[in-house]
Amino acid sequence: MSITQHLPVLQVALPLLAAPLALIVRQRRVAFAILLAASLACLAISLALWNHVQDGSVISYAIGSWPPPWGIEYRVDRLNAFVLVLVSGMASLVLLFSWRSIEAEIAEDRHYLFYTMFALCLTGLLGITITGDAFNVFVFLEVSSLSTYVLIAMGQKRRALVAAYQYLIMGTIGATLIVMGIGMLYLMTGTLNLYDMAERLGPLQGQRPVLAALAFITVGVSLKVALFPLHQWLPNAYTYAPSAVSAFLAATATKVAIYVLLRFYFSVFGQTIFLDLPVRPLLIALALAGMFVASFLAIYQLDLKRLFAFSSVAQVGYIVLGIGMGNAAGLTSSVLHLFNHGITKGAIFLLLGLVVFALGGTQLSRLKGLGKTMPITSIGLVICGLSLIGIPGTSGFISKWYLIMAAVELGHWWLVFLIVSSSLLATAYVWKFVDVAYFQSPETPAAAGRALPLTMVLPALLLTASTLYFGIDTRFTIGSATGAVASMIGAQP
Amino acid sequence: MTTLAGSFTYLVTFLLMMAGFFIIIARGNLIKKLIGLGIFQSSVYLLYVGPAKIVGGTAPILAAGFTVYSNPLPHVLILTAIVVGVATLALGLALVVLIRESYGTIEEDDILKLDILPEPETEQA
Amino acid sequence: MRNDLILRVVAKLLIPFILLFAVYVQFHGDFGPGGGFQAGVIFAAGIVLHALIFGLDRTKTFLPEPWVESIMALGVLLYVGVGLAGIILGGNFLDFFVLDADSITGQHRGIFWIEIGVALTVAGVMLKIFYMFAARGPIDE
Amino acid sequence: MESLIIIALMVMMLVAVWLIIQSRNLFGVVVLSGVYSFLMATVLFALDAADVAMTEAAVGAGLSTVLLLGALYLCKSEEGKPLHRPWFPLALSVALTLTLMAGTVGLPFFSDPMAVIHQHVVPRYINDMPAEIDVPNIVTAVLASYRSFDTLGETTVVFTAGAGVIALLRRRRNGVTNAK
Amino acid sequence: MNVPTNMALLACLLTPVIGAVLLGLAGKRPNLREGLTFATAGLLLLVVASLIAPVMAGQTPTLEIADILPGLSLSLTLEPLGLLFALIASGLWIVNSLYSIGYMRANGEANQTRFFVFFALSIAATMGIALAGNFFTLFVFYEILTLVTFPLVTHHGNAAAKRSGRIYLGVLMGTSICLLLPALIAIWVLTGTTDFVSGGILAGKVSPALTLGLLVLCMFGVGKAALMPFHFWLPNAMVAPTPVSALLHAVAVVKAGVFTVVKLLVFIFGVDHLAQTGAAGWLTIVAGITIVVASFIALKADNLKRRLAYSTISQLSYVVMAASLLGALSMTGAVLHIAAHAVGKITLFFAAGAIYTAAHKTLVSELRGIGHTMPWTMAAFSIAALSMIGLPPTAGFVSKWYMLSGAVAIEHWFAVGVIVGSTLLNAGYFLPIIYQAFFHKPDNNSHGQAHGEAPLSMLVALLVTASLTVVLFFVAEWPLSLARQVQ
Repeated sequence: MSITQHLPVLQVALPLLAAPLALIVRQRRVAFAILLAASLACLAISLALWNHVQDGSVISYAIGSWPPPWGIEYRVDRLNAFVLVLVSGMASLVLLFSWRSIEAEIAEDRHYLFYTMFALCLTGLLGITITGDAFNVFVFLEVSSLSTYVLIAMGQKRRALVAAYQYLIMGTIGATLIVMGIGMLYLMTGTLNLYDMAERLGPLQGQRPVLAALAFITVGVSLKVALFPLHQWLPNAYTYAPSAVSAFLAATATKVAIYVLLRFYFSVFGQTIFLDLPVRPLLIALALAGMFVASFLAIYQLDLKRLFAFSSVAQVGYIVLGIGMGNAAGLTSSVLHLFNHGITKGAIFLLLGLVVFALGGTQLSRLKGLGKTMPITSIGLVICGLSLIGIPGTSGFISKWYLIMAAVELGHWWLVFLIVSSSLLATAYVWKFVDVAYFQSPETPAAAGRALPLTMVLPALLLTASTLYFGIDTRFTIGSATGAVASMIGAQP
Repeated sequence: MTTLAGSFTYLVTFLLMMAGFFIIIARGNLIKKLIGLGIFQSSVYLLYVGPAKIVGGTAPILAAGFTVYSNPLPHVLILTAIVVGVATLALGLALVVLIRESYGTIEEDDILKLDILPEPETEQA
Repeated sequence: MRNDLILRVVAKLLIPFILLFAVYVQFHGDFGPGGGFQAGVIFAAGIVLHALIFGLDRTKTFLPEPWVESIMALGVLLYVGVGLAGIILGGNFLDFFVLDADSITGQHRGIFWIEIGVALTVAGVMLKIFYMFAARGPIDE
Repeated sequence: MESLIIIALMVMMLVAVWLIIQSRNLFGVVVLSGVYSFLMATVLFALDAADVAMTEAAVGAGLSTVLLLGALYLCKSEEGKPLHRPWFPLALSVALTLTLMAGTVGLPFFSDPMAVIHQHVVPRYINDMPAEIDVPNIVTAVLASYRSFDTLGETTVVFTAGAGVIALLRRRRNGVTNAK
Repeated sequence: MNVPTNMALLACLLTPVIGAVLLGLAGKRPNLREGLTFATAGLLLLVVASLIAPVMAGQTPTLEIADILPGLSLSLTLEPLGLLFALIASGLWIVNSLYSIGYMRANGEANQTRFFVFFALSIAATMGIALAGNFFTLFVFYEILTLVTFPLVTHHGNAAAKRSGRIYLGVLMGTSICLLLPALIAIWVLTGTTDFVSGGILAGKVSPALTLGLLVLCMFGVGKAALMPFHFWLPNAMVAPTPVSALLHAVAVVKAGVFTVVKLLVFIFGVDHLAQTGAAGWLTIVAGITIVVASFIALKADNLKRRLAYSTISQLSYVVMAASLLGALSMTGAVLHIAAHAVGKITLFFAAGAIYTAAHKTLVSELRGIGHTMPWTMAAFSIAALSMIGLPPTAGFVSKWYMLSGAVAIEHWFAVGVIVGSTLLNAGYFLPIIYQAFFHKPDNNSHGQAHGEAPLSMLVALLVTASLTVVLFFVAEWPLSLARQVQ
């Protein structure tokens, strides 16, 4: 037996192994080393899996050699392979970043605990993404959520505690709703395997419990996605969490939740469900509301981290909008933006991490003249900001292009107008940073903070660069996205 | 069997759910919120285990003379759910204790009031 | 209440039985209700009782905090280890059939070990949580 | 008969919850929640879920109560504030629940042996398990072998909670090592 | 297509970029920096000039840079119109650098390195626009141009600069993202391509109504063409240093706008397609109105630069209107006018800047008798003004002549009326300046302090451009031969 066929389970087992090890060694260096090794291995594995499924094949792995639906199945197709690459890639970069970053933000004797929690969070996210079993989704959702609460609470300010508590409450409600929905599906189909479920749901289309399950799962996942108006937990969580955590969450957590939504909609319920319930109009409405309200709120924030947290809520709107439109182009834009925005937001929060490291905070009042004191960082932020707006040459433009294309195909010209005008709001809040950084001079002329370590600058700049790169060379992103959409729409019962 | 008699477990499930949800959003005391959260979570147990029961059947432990067993699968799932519940509670309470230490209160609206004031530049204890 | 003689005596008698019961629940899990999780909780309960009556410090003398932390980690490691053993022996992850020439025996072996893993982690975590809460006196400012 | 017992117990549960909602004395609330969990355990036992009942009794009635009391002791907070503006939350939760309840019409009836959950995956667990695994307790078999990966996840959740509590409550030797 | 010409295309793009990098590095040593600026500009002009021969020979060098999306690529192509624009931009860059150096040093401007770097970058973006092989590429560089000119417009960084900067960014980006981008995507969805094909790509694929809609989106989407009501960013951008105004008005920005308009009309919508569907009729009217209204505002404006700005707005609409007439003659006139107006208007701004530098005067009413103290400057100014009005012997005459005869040829009397009328208005707001400058005694009140000409480098620059205005009149044949090929 070659090791390669066990890659799916190793994808999750390795970080899961790293967590207790990191706890046992109680030593930050070793813990960090273990984790870095694990996450790099994860990245390699995910790339191998991605490469393997590109021909449209599907990897199925029966854990315990119990064939599905009796045992738990791991199942990799083009959709979750793409997400796996995003998650494990971001994990490796953020980890590298955290090495020095948490020195400034977390007490020395807790670093190994930070790494343990980080490993668990990674385990959870990867587990959610790769599994083919409904209840297993819930279990690993909890692993990632619980570790996330702790990671957020490790922030410096006491408000981090309240943020974590609020997220704990809302997140648990969401998870409970999800498990209820799964329970109903189980009661109707008698199986927990997603794909077995899909087959057995075929004849049950339109029955009330199925629709109720859809409602439960939609609401529950929306809480995790931070879809407007269920986003209240997000701004505080991102603002007060340690920089590395904000970056990792912004880049992966909500994205994985969106993956769960896609998986249930298209692999389990199948698109016909949308004929029975007005899900799509609802999604579009909420997405638009999020895009505009959150962007407006972003404009009035006084803390840059918080500003970009609100922008995350708005950007989630774009992704959900694509799902709501539901045509091939729309879904492609969603998957694309899931990846592109993950990269961009990761870059932004890493850059903000640099600012925190150097200046000790991201309140706009501290950032006057940042363009002079930290030129590279602020140029990076401007570039990522342009990507949020959707300027050509950045990755954000590509996903927005597909989004508008989807609207044009459907003939929704009003939607086109709304999309583009919302990106003007994005211009407004990005301008806010430009104004502070380039047109205001620091009160204290010697505002230049301490020197930035390479292990922090490198990941940040790497992500910023890839924001530009994926705006020009889109073979990887568009190829994967279109493939993912094909596998989604192909997976309909 | 009429709908109501046939679905009373579901009825109770949702009543519990409603109660828990009500406590969570109506009560400002952080500990009480967590208790409400616990009730909210535990309502799921009945949703799963209720339908698994077969009247006249027995617990799913193989024994001579029994042929009808209740459905073991939901039991397994709910075991996990219970564990998740207590894990969440433990973390929640840990957070509450810390909040109490750094804010001096565990009433939501007091905390929100305190947060409007500028942050004291000391990290959490 | 630390110096309440009767309490101490009762505890001295009771605690061994609690621990024994835990062990019973652990290994009887295959036959009746019970298993690693419940066993872990009961075991922890026994230790907690000891701590309540004889004081946390004395408990820590024979069960220091670092050990407890390691125990929680070891449980998970053991569990994952059993899983990987499946791979090494040529099966899938958590594949118990390959743990022994006879697949039934293999299943029993696998179940036995992972139940122990669960028990270790659960007991460790419960104890640790108790330690953490107990180590923090009530807050007064 | 069995059903009646179950219904009776459930009614008692609802009463306990009602008292929890009403009471402002946190200590009382904690005790009540313990009672609630215990009732839940008995209900589960009556529903033939022996393992679940045992766990709920140990965890819900036992452990959770201990944790809550501990937290209460640390927070020195006995009295919850009076209920403020209850009508909006009430309306919200009632509306939510009613809509969801509407969805349950059509779920398999209580104790319906023909329900699909008894027909599809489970038969293999019950019928073939002796040949495949051969442990008397089917729950153990499913939990530890068929779906052992879920149990690994469950163990991980527990581990997460433990490590999380350490990370949160560990007293800091030195404050944030900020200067450098 | 043989390799060298392709590489030349790439070189057009990269030369200014590399130049910008070097400039940034040389920032500490002004002389080296200025030297590099000249070197880069000269090199660029050579590269572009090297492309004249192949294009005249009827070749169209093409280069694929990258495939952004399936069927949508960044690609460069060079055709006569683009070549003309590239020549104007790269040629005037040299003169403008000469002028800038004098201006920036004489007025002791801050952040000169930043200024020169972004100037070079905006030239690069302009090259990208001129060489764009398809609508998408053009759009990309159009946005880039907006972004890289932004730091130039807000050069002073004070409140006024910030305000006008916000307007500049808001109008140009707002129009392009809200109007142009949807049009672009719609065209792509409808036709499956955005390549520039002579004869257009919409013909036969798009209904007349939709064509009209797309045309509206595109024409107002190109905010840089300053078609009313999206013109007001231009007068606002006046706060910038004069060399920047020159860049905006003559070298790059607005020229890029009208260039885009012509490019879209000819190669996307297609002249014949528009003629059949009659979708462009409204454009003639709007452009005509813009010409007249802008001229009247110019007539009233007392601030010299403001007057010039509104004159620019009306001159741009000449191009748009002439192009919208869809006749062969008027199209040639439109293309030629891009060149004519460029050299003329840059001279006028140079002159205005020179006056400001030497005499610190910004109001028309202050210019009585300035011809006596600054004869060379005012002479150049007069020549350029004649070109604006359209009198021989200047380039403006040739282009206007073509436009007029084009309008007459298709008997579009509204256009004819506008051209004739506006010519009188142009005369109305330029001739008084010249008359006062030369035939009034300088009124020796408060600020009559003695001053001579502006620094030499500035003087040279504006004399060069002025003479170019005249030269273009006499050698009008070869730009015409380029312009005629644009059909």
